[in-house]
Amino acid sequence: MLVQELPAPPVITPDIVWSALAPVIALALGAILLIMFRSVVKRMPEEYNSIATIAVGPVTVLGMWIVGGLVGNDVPLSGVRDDIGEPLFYLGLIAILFLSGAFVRSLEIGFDAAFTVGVGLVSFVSTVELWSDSFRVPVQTVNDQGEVFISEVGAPIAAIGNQYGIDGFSLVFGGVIALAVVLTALLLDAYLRREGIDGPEMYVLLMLSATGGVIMAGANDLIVLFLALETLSIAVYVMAAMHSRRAESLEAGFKYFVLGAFSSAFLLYGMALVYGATGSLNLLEIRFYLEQVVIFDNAMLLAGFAMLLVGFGFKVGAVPFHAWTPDVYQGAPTPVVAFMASAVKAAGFAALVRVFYVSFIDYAPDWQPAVYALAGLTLIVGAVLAIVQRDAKRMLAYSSISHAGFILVGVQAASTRGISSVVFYAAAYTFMVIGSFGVLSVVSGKGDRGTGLDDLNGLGSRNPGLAFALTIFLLGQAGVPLTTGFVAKFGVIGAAVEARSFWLAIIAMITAVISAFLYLRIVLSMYLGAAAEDDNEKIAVHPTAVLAIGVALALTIGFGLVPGPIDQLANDALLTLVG
Amino acid sequence: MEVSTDWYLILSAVLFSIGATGLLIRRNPLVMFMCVELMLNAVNISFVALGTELNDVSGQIAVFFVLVVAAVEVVVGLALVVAINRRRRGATADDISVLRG
Amino acid sequence: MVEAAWLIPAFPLAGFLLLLLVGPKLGEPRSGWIATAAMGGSFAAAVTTYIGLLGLDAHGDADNDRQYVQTLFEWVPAGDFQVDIGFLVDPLSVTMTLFITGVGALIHLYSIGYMHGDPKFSKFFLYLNLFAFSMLMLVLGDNMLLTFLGWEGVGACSYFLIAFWFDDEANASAGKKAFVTNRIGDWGFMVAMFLMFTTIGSIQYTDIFANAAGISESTATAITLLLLVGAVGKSAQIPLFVWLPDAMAGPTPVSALIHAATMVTSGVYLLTRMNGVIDVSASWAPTTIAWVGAATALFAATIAVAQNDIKKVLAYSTVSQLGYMFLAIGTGAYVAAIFHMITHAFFKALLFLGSGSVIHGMDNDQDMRHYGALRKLMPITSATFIIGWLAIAGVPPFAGFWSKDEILAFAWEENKLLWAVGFITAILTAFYMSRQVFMTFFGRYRFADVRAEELEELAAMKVAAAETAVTEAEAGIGDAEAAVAKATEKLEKASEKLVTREAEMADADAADEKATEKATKNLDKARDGVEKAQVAADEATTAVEAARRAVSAAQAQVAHVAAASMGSGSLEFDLFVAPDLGDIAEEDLPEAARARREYHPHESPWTMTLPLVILAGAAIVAGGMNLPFASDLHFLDHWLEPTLVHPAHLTSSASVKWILAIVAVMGGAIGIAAAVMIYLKGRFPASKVELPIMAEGWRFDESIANFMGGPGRKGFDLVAWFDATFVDGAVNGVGRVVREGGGQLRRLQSGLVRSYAAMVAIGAIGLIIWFLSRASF
Amino acid sequence: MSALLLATEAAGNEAAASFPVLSALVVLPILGALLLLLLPNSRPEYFKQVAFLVSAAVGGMAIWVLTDFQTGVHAAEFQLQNSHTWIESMGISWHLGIDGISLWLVVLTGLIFPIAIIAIDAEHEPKAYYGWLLVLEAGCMGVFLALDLFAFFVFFEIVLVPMYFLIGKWGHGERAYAATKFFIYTMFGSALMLVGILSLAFLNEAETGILTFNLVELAESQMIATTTARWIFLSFALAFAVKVPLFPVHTWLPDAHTNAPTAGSVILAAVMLKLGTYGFLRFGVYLFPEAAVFFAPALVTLGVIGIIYGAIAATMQHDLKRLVAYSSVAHLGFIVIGIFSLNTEGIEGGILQMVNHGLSTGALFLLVGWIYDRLHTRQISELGGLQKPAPIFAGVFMVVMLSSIGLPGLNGFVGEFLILLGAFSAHRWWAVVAATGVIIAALYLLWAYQRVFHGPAKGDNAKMKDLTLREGLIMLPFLVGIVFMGVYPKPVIERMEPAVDALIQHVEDHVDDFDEPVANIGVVVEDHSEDETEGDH
Repeated sequence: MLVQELPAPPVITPDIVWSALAPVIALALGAILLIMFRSVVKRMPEEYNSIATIAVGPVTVLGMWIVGGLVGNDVPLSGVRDDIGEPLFYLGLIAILFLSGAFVRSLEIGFDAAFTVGVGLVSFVSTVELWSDSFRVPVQTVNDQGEVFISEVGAPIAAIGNQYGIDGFSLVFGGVIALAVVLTALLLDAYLRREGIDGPEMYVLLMLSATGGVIMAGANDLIVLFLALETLSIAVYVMAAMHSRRAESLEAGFKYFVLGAFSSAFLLYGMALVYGATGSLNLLEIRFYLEQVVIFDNAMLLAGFAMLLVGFGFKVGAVPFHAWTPDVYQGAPTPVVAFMASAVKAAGFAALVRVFYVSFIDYAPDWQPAVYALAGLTLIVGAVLAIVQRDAKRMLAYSSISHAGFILVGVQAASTRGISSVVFYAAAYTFMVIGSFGVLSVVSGKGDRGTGLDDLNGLGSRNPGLAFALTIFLLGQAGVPLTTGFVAKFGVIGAAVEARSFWLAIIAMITAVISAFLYLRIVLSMYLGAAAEDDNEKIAVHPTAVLAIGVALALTIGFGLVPGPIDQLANDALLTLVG
Repeated sequence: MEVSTDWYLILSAVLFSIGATGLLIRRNPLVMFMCVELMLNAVNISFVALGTELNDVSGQIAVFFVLVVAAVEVVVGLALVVAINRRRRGATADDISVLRG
Repeated sequence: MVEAAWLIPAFPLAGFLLLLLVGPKLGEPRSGWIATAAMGGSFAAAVTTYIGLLGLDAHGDADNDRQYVQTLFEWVPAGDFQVDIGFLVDPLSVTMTLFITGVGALIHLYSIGYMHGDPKFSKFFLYLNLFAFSMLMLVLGDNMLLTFLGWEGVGACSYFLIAFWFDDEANASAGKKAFVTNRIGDWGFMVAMFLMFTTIGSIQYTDIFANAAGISESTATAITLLLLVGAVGKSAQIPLFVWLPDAMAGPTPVSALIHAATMVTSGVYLLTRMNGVIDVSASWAPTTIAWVGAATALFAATIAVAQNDIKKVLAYSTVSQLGYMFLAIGTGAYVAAIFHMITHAFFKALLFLGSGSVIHGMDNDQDMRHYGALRKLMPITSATFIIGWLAIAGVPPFAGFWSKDEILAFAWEENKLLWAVGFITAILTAFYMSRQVFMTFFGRYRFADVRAEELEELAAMKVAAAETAVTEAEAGIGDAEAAVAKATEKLEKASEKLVTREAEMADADAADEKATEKATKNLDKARDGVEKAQVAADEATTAVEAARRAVSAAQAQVAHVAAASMGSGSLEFDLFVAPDLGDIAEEDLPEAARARREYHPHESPWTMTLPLVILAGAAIVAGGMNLPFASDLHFLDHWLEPTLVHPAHLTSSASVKWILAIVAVMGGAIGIAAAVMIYLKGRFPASKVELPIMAEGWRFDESIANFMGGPGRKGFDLVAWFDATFVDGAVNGVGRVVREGGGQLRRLQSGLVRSYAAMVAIGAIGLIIWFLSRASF
Repeated sequence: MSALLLATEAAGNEAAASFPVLSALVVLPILGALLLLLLPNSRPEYFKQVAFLVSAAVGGMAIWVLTDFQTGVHAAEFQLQNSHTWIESMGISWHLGIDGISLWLVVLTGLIFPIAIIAIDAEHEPKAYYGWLLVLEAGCMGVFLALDLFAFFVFFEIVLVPMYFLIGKWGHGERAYAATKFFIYTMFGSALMLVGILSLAFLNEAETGILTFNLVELAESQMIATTTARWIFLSFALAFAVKVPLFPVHTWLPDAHTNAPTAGSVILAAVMLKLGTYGFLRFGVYLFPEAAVFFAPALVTLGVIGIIYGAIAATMQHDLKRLVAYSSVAHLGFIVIGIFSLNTEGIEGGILQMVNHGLSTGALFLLVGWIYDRLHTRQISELGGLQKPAPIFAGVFMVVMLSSIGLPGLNGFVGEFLILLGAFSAHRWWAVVAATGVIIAALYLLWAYQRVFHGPAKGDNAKMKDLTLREGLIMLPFLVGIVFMGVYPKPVIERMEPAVDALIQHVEDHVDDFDEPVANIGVVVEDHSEDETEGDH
């Protein structure tokens, strides 16, 4: 029929909950502000620069406070509202501001980095506030004995109509990505200084891609998802190629870009097909449609699944869409790699899980085996290829492939436990991998030359602290208990077993053993390998890097010992139908 | 004869495949980018066709976004090509293979 | 009174602990006296217990007459398996304790003298006490496990004591061999215990006595055979006897105590203890025991005949006598076995101690060929030794006669063939023991003889000298012949000159007389030259002949010396004629030989001789324990009766018994007579009877050793190799395979972006195919 | 059998009030390690003292637990429990408890560690060395005390790390190879156990609706289908078999032992190998009675092979440490057959033997280590005649060796005998074969002793230093234990017996056609089962 005959559909302007957008806005706004400011002020005089840098500290604190307050309950200064006006409170406030400034100063951090860290923190805090004050609402339940229980449940918020929403899942991923931004920024500062790359672009791109990531986690519409994903990816393409004096960096960027664009075309095609099959691009509408309607001719839909899987599979680096990973990870600047391996991967999984769990859950029997196969392949190829590498960065690249395999094991479970295990794994892996690449970026020296295994020789004596940290991160990735890595593996294997995918679980554990061998190789070279004469000198570590690695270490061990809280978080981080 | 939606879909599929094949067989980075563009626009055809059949506007809307994204990608891609060419004249995609194994 | 039982092992244990703590400080001889005192106390306790046991009612119900169980504490209470540290006091165990402690005490006393001056004096007594303790636990234990504790304990102690002088690898190996061989037997004992427990649910002797009758025949047979394995190990029967001869490496008191009197008899004790089980076993089981015993007895006796080491003879004799005891058990004559065990304990201990005394007196020389005529030099030793000899040779009225006679009687009733074997063994026993006595105490005093090996080295020296003479002479020949050659050459030249001169002479006749004179002169000169050359030639030839003579003379000398040394080699076996030193001068004898001529064999100190005397006394009268004449003279029979299920009694008529006894005596006489003929009178050469194959123990031990060292060791090596190559190789192999796989997969990662894209495309196609395969069209 | 469950709860409640001594056993070493981390590098001599004091304190607490332990009927229950939620959503809790089975292993661990620490000084980097040792102690304690499968697995895995570093950093020879092999091999074993644990928990949840990793609850519910349970048991068995180590997955042990530092070998032999056998008993048999009964013959067979094979391999070794390592393979084989005889004698013998092996082999490794310190070689061929210069050393070695050979009156015998007795009731012919292992044991140990201590002393061996007073004092506890447990094992046995009986009762309750294979007591009948014992009529 002809379009003209149709009644013009009414234009619906979505109602927007600004507070729910705070994390996104913070990142995006931060990026824009930074680029505008730095394009106006090319370079500040030294003293102003340092003052501005120090100022970032207090400003961040205030920002966190105000934004957090706004988000939490539409009143600034949440939590301490009653105390306002009391002198003691102001004294405390001043003290905090002063201390934050002093802290920033002690970090010897550059302005751009400090700014980015601040933005990341604000985004993170607002996420936390969203979680605790808006998303989690107390409900009263009365059991048959008549006892009254107050328990909290997640109340999803439709941020922009039914296009973008907030639920536990997106919040946790948002928080993780925000933290990843913070840590990456800290690493970048030391790195760029060493490599003599100045200019804010790296940070701007960092924040932009993070924005994309956060939106991906909460996108409720395939097109929104696509846009977010492209925002994320394109920014990262550029970041990978940023170290333009290094041919490897350019190559990495090029490869990543070509293949990325290629795969996103598949993704888009998949979206188109799904759209064609279900008549909607909105995840919820798709779900309802699939729930209510039995499609007799579902070839188009299933083909769409396939294409979508290709796209997401590429983002998370699943075999056979993984080929870019080692090359890009090896070539790109190490802190950027840290970001890719953590935030980008996490966002990818967030999107994958959201799409397949929210919309296509009724077709689980169809896509589960495919994911099963992908997971198996990914695990094996990642582990087996990792142990034959000579370059630590490349090794970790392959190991990150096999970790993607582990997360896929959780995904294929197609159960709530699957979701929470994926959340936990993604979060845990984020910090372990940032930590490992952080250490690498410190020890690899100028131009990332020293990333070979032999360059790590004698690290144990050259810098015990770094060696210890890297050891913990590696053991964590190997799944040794009392680290988050173990609990994460425990979770995904549990999900797989619960879904009766015993063989996949067994494959996963065996590959875990294989890759343990590679982590041990790195540890061995650190402690047993004799250091070459020339590089016997102690390695000086920039405070920012120390901070980043320290935080990652603390999180890895801390939540390894007491996984309860994060596990609880992961269990509350369920996908809920928004809007 | 009456051209049904399927024709459009088939056309888009064909274009998409052509684009993909092109990216696989051509060495010149620029041509490869064009192939990606071709693929994206092939998808656009599907969107439009499907939107029309479903009598749903979001299909057409999607196309706009896709075009934007495509444009952005080209920008980044060209920048990369330029940077690479600055280091090495007339480098083909296959020359860029230092990282391997 | 019987409550004193726990004191019996307590004393030696206390002695052991005391020596363990302060032994080295006490040093010699105090630690020796302490150990001896401990044994004395133990003996006293044993006697007390004995008296107490006599006090117990001998005619109560079958279970508990003359039986007292003293439980100290629970040892291993695990589930149904309950075992105590407790003592079973009954006639059998008390009999054992009595002679163990008695003989033990004497040997302790003896050792004080024997071990005099040894750096590890106190350690020796430490071990002895520990041994005594273990042995007493063995016999007193009220359950198989405790017996087993003693069983392995004595094994360990014998290991310590055999390897006491461990500097010599041979001693160390001997100790190890003893322990390991015993372990083989212990295996049988252990399995027997398991079977016993799983069958009647207990290994308490009292329970076993009570329930033995109910054990099924097959089980009983199995237990019997397993116990036999154990006994065979401990009591050195075929095929596990190989360790006992080697065990002689230990100090002689050890050989006397452990390897003659006590430990080696524990196999006999065990089988007697278990007579109830043997009783219900299949009839062929005891027969097996009997034949093992008989075979061992004969086999060992033949070997003993050809031994030259005084202790080796006794060792094989012990094996042989133990064979008798097994024979007795096999024929159901438990009392006879115990009887012979006791008498044997006395006279064999006596013999060993005597030999020890001899060795001690003979400067630690153990080769009987170097003895002879010692009875004057060591009167007490020889007197006592001879008593022991008569006892073992079965000469009435000495102890050995009675016990052996009884065994033979039982054998006769069981199976004539068994009796025959026993009888032949008896003859051999008498023979080799007489041989030992004669070689040691009678005949010619050979200690001072120059030994064959010494003569040989002397001869060797001479031969060497002569041969050098030969070579020199031959050199002379060479010179002389050279001289001859020169001389003949000169002669020819001269004669040529003569010819020319004569020619000149002829020409000159035609010339004037002046020329003639000149020619004549020349001619004369030439003639003189010829004569001189002639003389020189003759001298040279004579010189050559002289040299030739010298050579032949020297060679004759060599031959002579060689012949002489040959002769001295054969001297070795000649007990009667001192070696002919020929033209060997006194002073060029080797140092050792001359030292021996100075050496004077001496009698041992009283600490050593006193035990000899006491034991000799026992060896004479011990037969009185069980006299065959009248049933009320069967003291031992009556005494041991309560511990036996079916006490065996001889059924043959008195006349048969008398005949058997007489025949036995005749046998002994034959053996002795033969020995007299060969070793005292020298009518036949000893080499006729002492076959080398016998001397090598029928190569039994040797072949076992060869097997162990050859195929056995190879097998073990094979296992080790298998472990390293396959079991471990598999592990490393897996690793290698994984790496290889990685290396192959790596090729895919070509670095070409288009190939990556191709992978993506392929993956996409794969997924699409999968999904479409599930699609419905 | 839910009586046990109730009892445990009761015990748990009453214990909850008092001081959580079991948690302290695990946590204190960790705190000690952290303390070491904080100590200044300027005063290295402190490290050893601190480490020793901490481990000694742990040992003291272990003794306290021993005295606190209620004998009699209560010994069957898990005592002194304390339990805190760990991961709520998965029903995982930090749940520790002790019973007659774990009691002695805890005591052993508590005593071995201080000795291992005081006996040998770190060759270098003392801080890290002692720190790792303490972490190792915490891990071992945790395994023996854990009553929650998650906690158990955590400890079971975590012990790999310190041992890996001890071998890798302070070892000799092929240490890198040995350490990696040790880590990978044992991790491979436990990898599948993780799948097993999770399967067990979730399948149980599917049946009961409760997701729990509580050992007792899982063991009591027994909801899982037979075949599934067998598969899961296999996954556990593999992990334990590697740890034990059972033939044919034993080859990591010789390498690890040979290259480990002395303290490492001591602990590896004395404590860590027991993790496997203990696991078999506590988790294999208790959780999967049916599967345990089903696979018992197979495992017993492997055990028997291990006994003979290990002994033979030991005979042929040239390195003293390697020899002792292979002897461990044989001894552990005994323990396994004891456990899978599934009767009181066998299991009690097995537990006893765990302790005995800890004492004797631990002491052996210590002595070998001291020989190495003195003469800098472990090659048997290069040693010899040491008894002359060092008689006391030789004497101590002899006693320890005899206990390892299983001489009655010393501890080794009681265990071995009970094991073989139990095995004989259950699997007659295997026991008969296994008993021959005793012979070979005597062969290789005495041979080694002869080659090392007897004969004339070569070269510097003649000047070897005898046992010092300090070393003597270190050896004393071993010797006392060896003699005491040989002469009067009753107190040890009676404390474990109720728990063992309860376990066997548990098996009998949950396996239909299974009764404890025992001797027929007292009344004797003409049993024809004997008829095949002698096939000759």
